[in-house]
Parts: sequence; C-alpha cells; structure tokens
Amino acid sequence: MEWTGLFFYLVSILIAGGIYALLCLALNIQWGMGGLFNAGIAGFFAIGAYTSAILTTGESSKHLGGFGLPVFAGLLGAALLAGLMGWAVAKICVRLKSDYLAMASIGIAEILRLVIVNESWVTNGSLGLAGIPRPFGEYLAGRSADLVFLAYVWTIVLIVYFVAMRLYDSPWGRSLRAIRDNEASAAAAGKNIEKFRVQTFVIGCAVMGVAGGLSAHYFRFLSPSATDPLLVTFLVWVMLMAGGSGNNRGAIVGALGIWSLWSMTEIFTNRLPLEWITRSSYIRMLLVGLLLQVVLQKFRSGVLPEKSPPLRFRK
Amino acid sequence: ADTKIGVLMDITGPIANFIPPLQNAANLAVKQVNEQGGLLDGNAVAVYGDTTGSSQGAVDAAQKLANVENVPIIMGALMSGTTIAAAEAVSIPTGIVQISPTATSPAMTDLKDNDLVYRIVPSDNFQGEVLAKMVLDEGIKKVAVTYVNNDYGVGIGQTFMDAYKKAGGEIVAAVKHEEKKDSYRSELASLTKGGAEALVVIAYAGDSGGKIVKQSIEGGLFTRFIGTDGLRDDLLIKDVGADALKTSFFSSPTSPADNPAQKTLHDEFNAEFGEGADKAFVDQTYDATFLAMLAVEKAGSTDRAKIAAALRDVASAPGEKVGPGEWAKAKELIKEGKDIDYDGAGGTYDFDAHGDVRGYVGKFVVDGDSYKQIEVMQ
Amino acid sequence: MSALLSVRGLTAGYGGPPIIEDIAFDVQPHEIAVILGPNGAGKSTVLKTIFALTSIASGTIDFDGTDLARCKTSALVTLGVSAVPQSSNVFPNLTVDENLDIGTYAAPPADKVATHEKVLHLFPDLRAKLKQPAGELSGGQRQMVAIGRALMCEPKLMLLDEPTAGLSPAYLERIFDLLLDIRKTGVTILMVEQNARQALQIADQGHVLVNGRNFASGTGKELLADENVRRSFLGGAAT
Amino acid sequence: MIRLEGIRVDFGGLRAIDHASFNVDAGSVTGLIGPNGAGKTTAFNVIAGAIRPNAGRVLFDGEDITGLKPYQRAQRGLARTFQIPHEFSHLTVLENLMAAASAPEGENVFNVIFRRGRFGAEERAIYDHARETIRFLELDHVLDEKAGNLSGGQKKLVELGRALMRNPKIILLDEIGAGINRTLLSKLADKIKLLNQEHGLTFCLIEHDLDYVSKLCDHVLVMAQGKLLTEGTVDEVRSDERVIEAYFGGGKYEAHA
Amino acid sequence: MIDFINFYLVPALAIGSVYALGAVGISMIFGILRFAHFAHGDLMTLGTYGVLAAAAIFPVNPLLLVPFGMVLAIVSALLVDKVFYRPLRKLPTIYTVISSFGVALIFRSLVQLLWGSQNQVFGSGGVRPPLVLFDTFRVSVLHVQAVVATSVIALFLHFFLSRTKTGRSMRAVSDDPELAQVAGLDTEKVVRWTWIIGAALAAVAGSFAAMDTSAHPNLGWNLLMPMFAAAILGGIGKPMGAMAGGYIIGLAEELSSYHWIGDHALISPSYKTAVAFVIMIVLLIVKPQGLFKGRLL
Ligand SMILES: Nc1ncnc2c1ncn2[C@@H]1O[C@H](COP(=O)(O)OP(=O)(O)OP(=O)(O)O)[C@@H](O)[C@H]1O
Ligand SMILES: Nc1ncnc2c1ncn2[C@@H]1O[C@H](COP(=O)(O)OP(=O)(O)OP(=O)(O)O)[C@@H](O)[C@H]1O
Ligand SMILES: [Mg+2]
Ligand SMILES: [Mg+2]
Repeated sequence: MEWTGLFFYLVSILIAGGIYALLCLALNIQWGMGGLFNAGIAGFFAIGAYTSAILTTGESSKHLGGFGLPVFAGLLGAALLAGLMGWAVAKICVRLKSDYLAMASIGIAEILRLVIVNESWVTNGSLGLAGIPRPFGEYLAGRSADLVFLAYVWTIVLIVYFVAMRLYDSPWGRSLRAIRDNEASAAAAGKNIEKFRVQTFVIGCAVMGVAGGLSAHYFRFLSPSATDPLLVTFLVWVMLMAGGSGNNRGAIVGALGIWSLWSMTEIFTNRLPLEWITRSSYIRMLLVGLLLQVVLQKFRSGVLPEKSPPLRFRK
Repeated sequence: ADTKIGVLMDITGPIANFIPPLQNAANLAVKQVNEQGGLLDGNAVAVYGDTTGSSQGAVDAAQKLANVENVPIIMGALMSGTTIAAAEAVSIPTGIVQISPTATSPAMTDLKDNDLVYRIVPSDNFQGEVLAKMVLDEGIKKVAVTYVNNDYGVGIGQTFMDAYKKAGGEIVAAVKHEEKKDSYRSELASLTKGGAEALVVIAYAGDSGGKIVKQSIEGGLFTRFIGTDGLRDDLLIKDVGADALKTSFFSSPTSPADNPAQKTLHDEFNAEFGEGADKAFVDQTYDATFLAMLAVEKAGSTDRAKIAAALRDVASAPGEKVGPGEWAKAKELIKEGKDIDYDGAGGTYDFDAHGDVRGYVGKFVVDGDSYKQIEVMQ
Repeated sequence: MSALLSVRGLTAGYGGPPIIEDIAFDVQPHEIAVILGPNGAGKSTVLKTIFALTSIASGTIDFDGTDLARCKTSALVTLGVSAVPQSSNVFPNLTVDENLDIGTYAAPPADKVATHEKVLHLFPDLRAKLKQPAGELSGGQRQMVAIGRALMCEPKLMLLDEPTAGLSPAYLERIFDLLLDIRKTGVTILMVEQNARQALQIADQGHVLVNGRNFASGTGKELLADENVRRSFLGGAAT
Repeated sequence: MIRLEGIRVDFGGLRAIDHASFNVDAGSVTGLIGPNGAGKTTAFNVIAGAIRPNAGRVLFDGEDITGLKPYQRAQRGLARTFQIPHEFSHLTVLENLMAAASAPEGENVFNVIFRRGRFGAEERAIYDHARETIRFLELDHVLDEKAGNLSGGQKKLVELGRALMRNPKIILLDEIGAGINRTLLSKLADKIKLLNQEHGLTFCLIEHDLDYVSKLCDHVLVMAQGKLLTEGTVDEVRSDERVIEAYFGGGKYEAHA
Repeated sequence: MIDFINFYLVPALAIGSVYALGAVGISMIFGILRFAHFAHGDLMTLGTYGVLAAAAIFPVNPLLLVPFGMVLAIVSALLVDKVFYRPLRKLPTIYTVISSFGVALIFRSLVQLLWGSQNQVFGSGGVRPPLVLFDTFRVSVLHVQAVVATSVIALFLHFFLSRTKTGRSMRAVSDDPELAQVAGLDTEKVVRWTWIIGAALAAVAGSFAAMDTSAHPNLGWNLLMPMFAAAILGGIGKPMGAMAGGYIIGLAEELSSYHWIGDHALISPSYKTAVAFVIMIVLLIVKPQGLFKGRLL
C-alpha cells in the first residue's frame, strides 16, 4: 500500500510535470529561441483551459455551450483559440522590446483574467465549470485513469518536443535566434522579423493553450483559481531558466525538476516538529524561495545550457 | 499506532489571512481527541496540505495527502475551486472521503463523487434566500447590494437578489467588486444612487467587506449594513466600532434555536488561543475536523472504503447526541456499538444524498464587541 | 629608471581558456607605448586586464607601486589611470556634457571648467552637441566624447583602445598630435592601434602581440623597420 | 544602381542630411567620404531602409524603394554592414554567416515541421558558402565561437562575412577598415576588386583611410554637413579646395573651430 | 461634483501616491540593475510590518514610526542584494528576475512566520472621522497626508538625483554599468543607494496602504502589478516618470467608474484594474519609451 501510494504520487508528479513541460517547451520556443518575453503565460493557458472545457462538457445553462465534443477536439480547439489570441497579441505587441513585451503580456493576461471572472455567461465566472471529462473517461475510473491520462499527456509532450526540436534544428530556428540577438542586422539580412515573431508567438501560445486544456481535463473542474499567475506564469519561467533556456531537453528537465522540488518540499515540512506544523506552509514557501536561489547560483546557465544545433553533414 | 487526518487548506495564496484561526480550530479538534482517549488505538495527527489557493496546488497537495501520507480522510479545502479540483482529481479516484467546511459552490452538489465528497455548509443558494427573507422581515424594501467577485460572493449575491426581487423588494443598485483593492469609494458612490435603506455587503470582513463598510461610514454614505457570515467577524467591530453597527445585522449558518454547542466551542477555543473563536468559518472547520475523526473511529480502521458510510452514520440522526469536545463520550458510545449523531457548533449536519447539508441560518446583531444571535431560520 | 607600469607574466582570460599568456612589458613614465597585432590577438584583452575587467590567472601589474591585479575597476581612476574602451565607450542616454562630467566624479581635476574648455578646444565639433545624448552621435563623434571623458580626470596613465578608429583624417592627425601634446604634460599612454604605421611613428615603443603572446618588441622606429613585422601586421611594404 | 533624390533627414532639430542627391553606378566601387558627422552613415541607413527620409526618394535599379522595409530591400539584393558591429551574439561565427543567407525553403515553418527533405540541398549550399567565406576572412579558428565573444576586429569581419553571404547586387560597407589589421585589410581590398570585376558586384564604401579608398574606388562622393560636397575620382577630389578644408582640416585645427 | 472630489478624485490621488512611491523603486531598480524586481511588493509588506511592530511597542501616531519600517526594508533589501542578486549580476538579467521572484516568496513567508498571516490594523483601527471642509468636502486625513508626503518626497528625490554626485552617477550606471566602472564610478555604491531609496519609499507606500485599510502578508504583492504599470507608463528608469505614472494609474482606476456619461459607471468597477492595463498597453504601443523621454530624471 505504501508503495502503490508512492507510485501514484509519482504518477501525479509526472502528469503535472508533463503539463508544465508543455508550458516550458512553449516558452522555450518563444523566449529561448525567439527572445519573446511572454510574461502572460497564464492568459493563454486560461484560454486553452476554458476553450477545451467548454467544448467538451455537456450542455449547461450556467455557461456558454457545453458542446460535448471529444477531448481531442477540445484540445485542438484550445490550441486554435489560444493561437488565435496569440496572433492578435503578437500583431499588436511583437514590435515591443523584450521588457516592454513582458509588461504588455502581463497586462493582457490580467485583462483576460478579469474577463474570465466577470463574463460569467461564458465561463460561469468564479463559480467555475464542472464535469469536464478526461480522455477515454467513459471506460475508466479510479486511480488507473491517472495512468491513462499520464500516457496521454506525455504523448502530447513528446509530439511537441519533436516539433520543437525540428523548429530548433532548422534554418527557421537559426534565423529566429538571429533575430533574437540583433534585429537590425537580421533585417539587413532580409529576414521579415515580424513574420518570424508572429509565427513563434502563435506556435508557443497554441502549445500553452493545449497545456491549459490538459490541466482542465486533469482537474475535471475549472475555475479562475486554476490560472493563478504564480503557478502558471512565474513557475514556468523558473523552470525554463533552471533547465536551460534555449534547450528543449532542458525545458523538460527543468519542468520536472522544479515541479518535483516544489511539490516534495511539503513532504519534508510536514515532518517538522509538532509546534511548527501550523507554520509548515510558510516554512515550505521559504524553503522553495531559498532552493530557487541555490538553483540559480549553482546552475548558472541552466542544467542543460543552450547549444547550437549540429549540422548533420558536418563531419 | 497514530492515525493521520488530512487537512487541506489554502494556507498561502489569496486567502492566507483567513487561515490562522481555522488552523487553530482544526488543531483544537485534534488536541481534544488526543486528550480524551485518542483516535483508534493511538493519537490523531493532523497532516496539513497547502493548496496555495490554486487548482494545481490543491491537486498536488491532495495527492501527497492521499498517496504519500496515506491519510484515510481529508478535511478541506476552503475555497470551492480548490476543493472541487482536489476532489475530482484525487479524492474521488483514490476513494478518500473529503469534507469541506466552507465550500459553498452549487457545483459541488452534482459531482459524480461515489458518495465521497461532503460539505457542512449549505450551498450558496440557501443563505441567499434566507437573507432575502430576513431583510424583508425587517421591513427594508429598498437595498443596494455589493458582492465580492468570487465563488462565495457571486453565489450568495445572485440568489439573494433573485429571491429579494421575487418577494417584492427593490434593488436600487448592485455592484460586483474585485477583492484586494484599497479603495471601494467609487463603487460606493454608484451604490448610493437610488436612495437605498441599507447596504447589503456579501464579502469578507478581512478583505473587501471590511473596507467597504469602513469607507462608507467614513464617507457618510450608508449607516445600515446587512452582511453574511463572511462579514460577521470581530475584526469588523474592531475596525469600525460597535456604535456604527447598531442598526446592522448579519446572517450566518448556524444550528437550530440557541445552540449551546457553539458556546462550548467558543469558550474552549478562546481559552486555548485567547481570541478568534468568532472568525468566519471557525465553527465549521472545527466541526468538519471533528466529524472526520468520528468517522474514522466509527469505521474502526483506516480502511477508506468503510469511512464514507461511517461518516453518514455519525453525522446524522438517529443516535445519541454528541457535541463539540465530547470525544470521550463519543468514543465510549462507538465502542459500545451505539449509534451517535454529532451536532456541531455550526449546525446539526444531516447529509442528504448529495453529501450536502440543509442548514439553519441565524440572524446576528452586534453586542458589545462580539455578535449575538437573535433569530434562527430554516 | 623605474617603469610607471610594469606587467609581468600576465595570463588572463574570460573564464574559459586563457586569451593572453605570459605577457610582459614595461611602460616608462612620459612614454607612448603601442600594442599591435592581428585581430583577435588579445590586444584589447591586455588593456581590459589592466583595468580589472577580465579574470587573471597569474602575473602582476605594477602601477606606480600598486598591484593593479588586486584593484577594483572603479578604484583605478582614483589612482590616476583612465581608459577608453574599444566599443561602447560612451553613455548613450547621457548628453555629451554629462558624459564629460562623469569623467570628473572619481578624480576631480584641479580646475574643472578649464579642463572642460580644453577638451572642447580639442574637439570643437562637440561644442554644438553638448546637450545631445551621446547615443545620437556619429561614430567619430562618439570617439571624441570617449577620449574627452578620459581626459577630464587628468590621468597619469591613459589606456586607449583604438582611439582613432572611425575618425576622419583631420581628427586622426589631431589625435596623434594630441597624444604627443599630453605626453608633454606628463601623461603616459598605452594604446592599441590598427593605424599602426602612424602610431609607431609617434610611439616610443611598440609591442606586437600574436595569439595572446608577446611576439616582438622594440622602439617605434625599430618595428617600422622590421620587414617581418611590416609584412605581417602593417599591410605590406612601406609606401 | 542606387539613386538618391533630394533626400532630407532630420533628427529633432538637427538636419543630418540636407537635400542630398547622388548615384552609385552599377558595377562600380564607389567611395563615400567626409568628415565625422557628415551624414554618411545616415545616408546608408536611408538606402538600406533603416531610416525613413523626411523628404526625397530612393531608387534601386530604377525602381522607387522609398516605402520598402529594410528586409524587403535586402531581399532585392541590397546588403550592408554596420559601422558599430551588429553581430548575432549568441550564434557561432558559422551560424552568423549561415543565418545571413537567404533560405526560402528552410525558413518556411511548414517545411521545417513536416517536409524536412525540402531544404537539405539548400542548406548544404549555404554551409559550403559560409565555410568558404570564413576561410577567406581568416576566421577558421573561431568558427564555433559565439560571435559575442569575438574581438572588435573579428566582429567587423563577421559583419562583412554576413554581407557576402547574401549574394547581393550591391554591398554597402560602413568603415569596414576601422579596427581591422592592415595586412588583412589589403587582402579584403583584393577580394572586393575580384568580386567587382568577376561578378559585377557593386560596392559603396565609407572609409576614412584615403590611401585605401584610392586603391579601391573608381569614383568618390564627398559629403559634408549633410550635403554632397563634390564627387569625382580620388585624385580630383583630393585636390579640391573645399574637400581639403572640410575633410583634412585645412590649416590644421582652425577650420573646425 | 462634490461627489466626484470626495469619492473619486481624492481617493484616487491617495492610491496614486501609494503606486507612485512603490513605482519609483521599481523604476530605479529597472534602470540601474536592469531587472524587473518582483519582490518589490513584498519588500513593501516587510517595511509595513516593521512599522506595525514598532507600533506595538510605542503608542504614538504610527506615521511617526514609519522610519522603523524604512530601516527594516532598507536592511533587508541590501542584504538580499548582497546574498542573492549580486552573484547573478554578470548573467542575463532574467536570472535576477527569477531570483527576485524567489525573494518575494522568502519575504512573504518570513512575514507570515514572524507576524502570522491575519489582517492587522494600525492603532485602534476604527473609523477615522474625515476632514470636513466647507460642509461639503469630506476627505480622509490620511489621504491628505499621503499626497503631501509624496509631493515632499518627490521634491527631495528630484534634488538628490539632479544635484548630488551619487544621483548623477546613477544615470551613468543605468546607461552602461561596465563603462561606469571604467570611468571610475563606484557602481556598488550606486546600487546601494538605489536599494536604499527604493526600499525606503516602498516602506512608506506600504504603510500608507496599510493604514488606510489593514496590513496583511499579501499587501504588497497585490499592489505589484499596478506599480509595474506605473513604472512602465512613466518610462522605465525614470523615477519622476514613475511618480506621474503612479498617479495616472490611480486616477485611471478610480475615475473610469465615474458616471461621466449618463447615470451609470462608465466602466464596470470590476474592470478597474483592466483600465490601468489597457492604458499601459496602448501607451506601450504608441509611445514605447514611456511618457517621459530620457533615462532617469
Ligand atoms: N539617431 C540620431 N538622433 C539624432 N542625431 C543623430 C542620430 N544619428 C545621427 N545623428 C547626427 O547626424 C549627423 C550625421 O551622423 P552620421 O552617423 O551619418 O555621420 P557619419 O558621416 O557617419 O560620421 P562618422 O564618420 O563619424 O561615422 C551627426 O551630427 C549625428 O550627431
Ligand atoms: N568576452 C569574451 N569572452 C570570451 N572570449 C573573448 C571575449 N572577448 C574576447 N574574447 C576572445 O579573446 C580573443 C582576443 O580578443 P581581443 O578583444 O583581446 O582581441 P584584439 O587583439 O583586441 O583584436 P581586435 O584588433 O580585433 O580588436 C579573441 O579571439 C576573442 O574571441
Ligand atoms: Mg580590440
Ligand atoms: Mg558613420
């Protein structure tokens, strides 16, 4: 029993870690490769989550639709809508320099959050959407459903990883990194900066949307508390930096590593002496904050630093 | 051996400021159990999980409680969002009973939960309706309403307004407001239009609710306030003074008639921690924790499968009444094989088929530096 | 006669493998010393190392009795060393006036107004641009601001990294004249130049650097006459 | 090949280019000289599209390109270098050059994800071209070094290398010589001549070293204070009174004061 | 009209003061250390609790105790800079951004550990009678104090930045830290001053916010986003701009729900925060360098 428990805890870490890995890969495409400082991850995540949830739940009077589509269609919709939103944001903001883009995207995410909380005819506001199905949910129940979901999540992670690798190891990726480093000279080399950036931003946002969708299906319930920037935006940045920005494998490693760190600290703080117990959560946050500093100082350029892709025909 | 009781709370994050008295409440329950014979054949140990106020954190914390700590039952969480996410993703699949002391979202009623998810506060719909009746009974025909934009405020606010209008009241202004702002004066300015007799505030005293009351008194905008359990907090009296609240009244879930159980609990709580018994949701948190332990005791083991049935058993009639702090008595009765029925500080808790309770709502007014219950409605 | 600046066995780099190895040379007071060499030889690195901007693996840098290898960058100006880096050598968002003013903060000159006037006399083009941010200047104008700033603190030793790069012939000449001039006032100069031919003409001594090592040293005249040096580094036969 | 007509550029109150008009002939190596702050770099920026002129037109091969963006001009065969190096600092030297090449197939996202076969040959050709250029620029030993870590002169060479990778019709060189070792510089001159004669590539270069200019250029444009002062062969220009005054500082310092 | 002043304008100015004081620090840190300081809000909280702790000992007007909070904030900021930020200074600034995010967690959990996470009110709390002028203007005394204090601070700050050597060095360091070192400026001293000013003002801002309502561990974190917006609005690295930005954000948030047209709030108060962000984004797009040109000052 102990062991099955630990096994399923591991499964849960891997599921959440997988969702974070998607976010990290998406951010890596945007920031690691494209130099686009997206600090509004939570916004695109939320769009994906709500889209997928609305598309897949059964008809309801409390919110828009409830279209009862299969999960896969929901995730596709999440990618499309988040991508579309990304496109609109990129069209307006992509010219901004990195710090400014960061602020603009934080602002947009915050506006989106307010829309989600206030426009309850679409989202049921703060009361949230219930009864969101899991993939193959009709055949499975109980803990084993988590295993199936784990496989589902990681299949998507692998697909996105391969796409990200292809993007990275290509003339497209190279030009993108060139644009990141120096716009003026990229333009002088005939690169249509705006086009590259919009493409990057849209691809990244679409993946963030998928991650959002998956989280909605994982929790089976979606309310604004699922799109908290602390856990969605900032933590993802931490993961990417710790894993090594510019490196897709680093993104995945960072996501798993930091999420494990984040999650497991509680197991230790729960074992503090009794008189500390009520404060254990504060101690945990303190610990997380300190561990973060250690990670930053010890793994300067991330666990796996950025490398230029190899050229296959070079000896 | 000791038995772990999972306590899931939103300790850090957006509602951090509500938590300390609630942790005290849970700890008090555990302490009393251990002083009066312990749980099963050992002591009870509360294991906390922190949801950080987000779904991700809630699921993660619940996973740890369920799988690493291996708890037989979970008390919590407090916000509806974190409660339902933890229930859907963890408690239901792992077959753990979860009792929330405070989650009021109507969505909880319809969860496909294999009879595992309970709560001991009535769904929002209930308090809203009763409040409407209470206000009309006072002879107030025109009110302005403001409610906080979260699951708590929206739930009660909407049902209140619907019920109030249906029963003939007039709502002259209604404003939904965001939490955590510093000034609500512009919201208040629009609420004053229309000449309402009183302002209905559905928000927490520790956050927007307290600020709204204070700022309307300072601005001379309203003198009469009607609040819900979130506002009915000693902090409010401390903040604006009893004088300013003379004509105001508050609703809060309670137990039928005048409830000695509540007084017992409050006395013990204040004896232990000095203050805070009157904070929002202290009663419910204590009761939920106590109930959780009763259910484990009743089940006779930490076998998760047996606990759900046991919980219904100990919470509802028939059976010998047990109240807050009466663990020794309860343990004795269970050992004798007798049926018990826990009636807590916050209500009698008879679960319906959905794991919800029908509640009683009390009407409170300010009395000195705390509140006095003057009427109970069902 | 004791050297003002004496570099011994200097090995330094940027954290990776060393860029310069076992460099040694002396600069006597009131001298103009020039460092030459192909691109990437490590010339700038030598100057940066003296200015404590790289990490030193071994060696000493003795300036007037102080070991600069143990100094903080910002302390050097107070000791009387000022520098003009090769690139990003002005504060782009500060006006020209402010750029010059910054030069006086660490080591105020005896007479600030007079020094200011002297610099403007040297670079009259700047007079019209005093209130303009330095980032909006042309390449040559920036160079003037950078040198001007380094002069504002009345240094004992100036480190110049390619001061004439990007300057028009008129200014090129003027800079070289200036160097001779300020040498007369007692300032010692260590500079890196690619305009090697002219530089060697005014230099008291030159050091050729190749691949991070001392390759050849001598007086300006000697190096100019050296066929090997000329062919490899000065762009072929003398015209 | 390039024609500026009545170009005017104002920076706030400052008129950096004041109704200048001139031509850069196809197949020529044209020098652009003038004192510091004359507006030479600004003129390049106008031609390359980095700055919109306040008035006037830019023609390229007879076509008005005033409204085009820098990248569009680059795609039409216009390449430039920057006076202050603008390297891709986190890319290696090799990647710097390869990234500068145009790769229509390889820069198509759809191809990149789904049809990787489409750009193999193109990529190979770019690679070979880049290696060749690097060899010529004597940058072999720093092939895999991040460009941000290069020395000042090496960055200039990378700057030139990127322009060469474009296979352009015309290259604008902004003080490529400043900071480059003289021996290498004369080799660059040979290369420029070669490209000009054998491939008919047009060059326009800003340079302060007149000896160097005279070695390379058939035609010289002289700018001063935002205007075209004069033009002609190097020798003609050298003996022009106005040029001597404005450029060589006439009677030493007074001319500027 | 009276309503407008009493319920919209004056409170907006008071909130604007809080944003302004907080944004100055963010803006200066952004200008000089080049990173978005996510722990600034929590630094504010820490300072506020410093005042609160002092208020528990000395029974005087809490405004007089603000220096205690300033000292606490300054010491913490300097310590954190030395231990956490400085080792990362040579790396891309994103590392420091992430680090500051961790520091925010550390600050917040320390406040929670030391003082608990319940709301705490200054002094006896209670309703403070407003200042009534001409029988019609009713404004809170604290609001007036906040606005006046902010103006005085703005004057001092302007003087410091434009007249003192340290102040002027700040601009150089913000432009090019390495060159500043080469030019002999003590960059570490400049950095120290940046923290001192930023932290001190943060403590003042936090105290005003807490005295107006109550103190709790999320106090500063909740204010962080509008403060960032204010810093951006004023043009990053420009303290005076940030001040103006703070007031603009404060005014925009409060005045957007005034019934400018007809009888209804122009924009639902639920969207207050959004208004601030929309203004920020629009400004970023049309005038990316912020409202005020030039770095610092
Ligand atoms: N962005 C700008 N804002 C304001 N003024 C500018 C800007 N760029 C250039 N200038 C001014 O325009 C004039 C021409 O500058 P430009 O860079 O074209 O000169 P240049 O001929 O290239 O000189 P150099 O040989 O020194 O590089 C100079 O006086 C310069 O100060
Ligand atoms: N920041 C750095 N990090 C790593 N390597 C560097 C760095 N700066 C320079 N280098 C390397 O050190 C070597 C010497 O550089 P340095 O700048 O000293 O050359 P230089 O002699 O001044 O050349 P130039 O005449 O081109 O300016 C170069 O090969 C360069 O790649
Ligand atoms: Mg150099
Ligand atoms: Mg130029």
